[in-house]
Amino acid sequence: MIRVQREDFDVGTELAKLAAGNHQVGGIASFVGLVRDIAPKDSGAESAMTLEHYPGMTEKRLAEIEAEAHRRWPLAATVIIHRYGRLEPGDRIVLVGTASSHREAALESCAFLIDWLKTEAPFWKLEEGPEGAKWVEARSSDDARKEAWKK
Amino acid sequence: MIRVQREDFDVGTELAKLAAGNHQVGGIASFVGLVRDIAPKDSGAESAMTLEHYPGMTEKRLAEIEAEAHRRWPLAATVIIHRYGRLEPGDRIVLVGTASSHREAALESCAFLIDWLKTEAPFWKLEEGPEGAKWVEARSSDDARKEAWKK
Amino acid sequence: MKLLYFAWLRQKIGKAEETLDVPPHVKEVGQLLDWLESLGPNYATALKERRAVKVAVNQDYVGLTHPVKSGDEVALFPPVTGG
Amino acid sequence: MKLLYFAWLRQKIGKAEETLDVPPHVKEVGQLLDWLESLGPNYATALKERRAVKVAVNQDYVGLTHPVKSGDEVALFPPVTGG
Repeated sequence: MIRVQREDFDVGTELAKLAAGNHQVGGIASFVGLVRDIAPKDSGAESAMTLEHYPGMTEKRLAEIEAEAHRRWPLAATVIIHRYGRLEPGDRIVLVGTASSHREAALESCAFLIDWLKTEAPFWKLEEGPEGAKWVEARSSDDARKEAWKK
Repeated sequence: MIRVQREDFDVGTELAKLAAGNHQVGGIASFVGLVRDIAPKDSGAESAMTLEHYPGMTEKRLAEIEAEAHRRWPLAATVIIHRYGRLEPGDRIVLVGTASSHREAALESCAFLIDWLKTEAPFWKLEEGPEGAKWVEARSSDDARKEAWKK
Repeated sequence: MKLLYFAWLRQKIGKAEETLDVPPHVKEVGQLLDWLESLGPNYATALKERRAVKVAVNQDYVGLTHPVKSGDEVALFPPVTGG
Repeated sequence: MKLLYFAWLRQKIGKAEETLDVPPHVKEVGQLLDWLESLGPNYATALKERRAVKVAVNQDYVGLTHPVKSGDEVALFPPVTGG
């Protein structure tokens, strides 16, 4: 299940849905991404950010990434929720949840989904730092983590 | 944080605590283990289980495993909750949650904790199957997953 | 052809989207980028660092030799930073 | 010495715990298991498959050559299956 939305989400509720009515699920793995405060500690300020995305393509890419996880692992259910708009430190950005009979499948596919999403889903972060707004640069370590899943 | 208890727990609440008041946390990984129904589909029955544990040693081992995770990864906070007593299919058994500035650290330490807990924490499952109660046998694949973390 | 710009490409070009009549010699993504650069200094500045420009045609990631044609939705944006 | 039994070891021996005066020649875990086997058929049956018996002394996992002494808490149980 894919959702792209401005609103916050409830982690417990979303994860519970993954096993609702399915008693073959033995494990649910999840990852929640939060906005980190990048302002210097002594600045007294907190650094918000704005997430821009490409409506339409975002949903399409996320659905493809989710389908790829289901091809690779025996998954009972998955959820990807990604927010956009203005977010403050501590706010939830993204939830990835995977449910399977086997904990290995749940854990590995959860890591796979967040790694792929980071390099595939068309989102861009504009951080409000102490010296003004700045677009976050992509990290080569994220590309490396994605590439590792191709092996 | 370690808890060994009969009562259920609220996943959303427990995970939110890991980042409460700490805006350096960028990611929270978690694993929830659930009771699977092992009764044959056409039996019409559901298979409950009873978890026995070794009070005192359980808490001690879990605290040691948690400390080992903090030694290996830069973690802001961790939680391990494990239930005991009688549980029915779909019931939550265990929660492992890890919070870090870095998603790699959160994801890897979460997998580490559940893998180690499976082979180290003194719990034993008695399954009520269609042919009576039966102690679950340890899986060699669990030992193998634990050994892999020693490399 | 519908053009979409995101993040700092949107800011540098100065608009989020536009519909353009592309000349007939523009048949591939690389040719489209070259032609866009010729439209003005805002485009030239935005597209200068070509390595940092990712392209999607009809919402799929594509390379510089991918064909483009009238009616396509072509998006230009920097490497993604979600999650 | 305080002995604790868990899971099927508890069921086969027929009790969850007991306090025993262990003879002086019992100085290691392996010797303790041998001596326990001699206490009756329930112990002998429970401890027969020695590979399946894990031992903790004072709540730490130990091997067969680990020392035991009066006052120790010694637990016998099968491989764990939690999580």
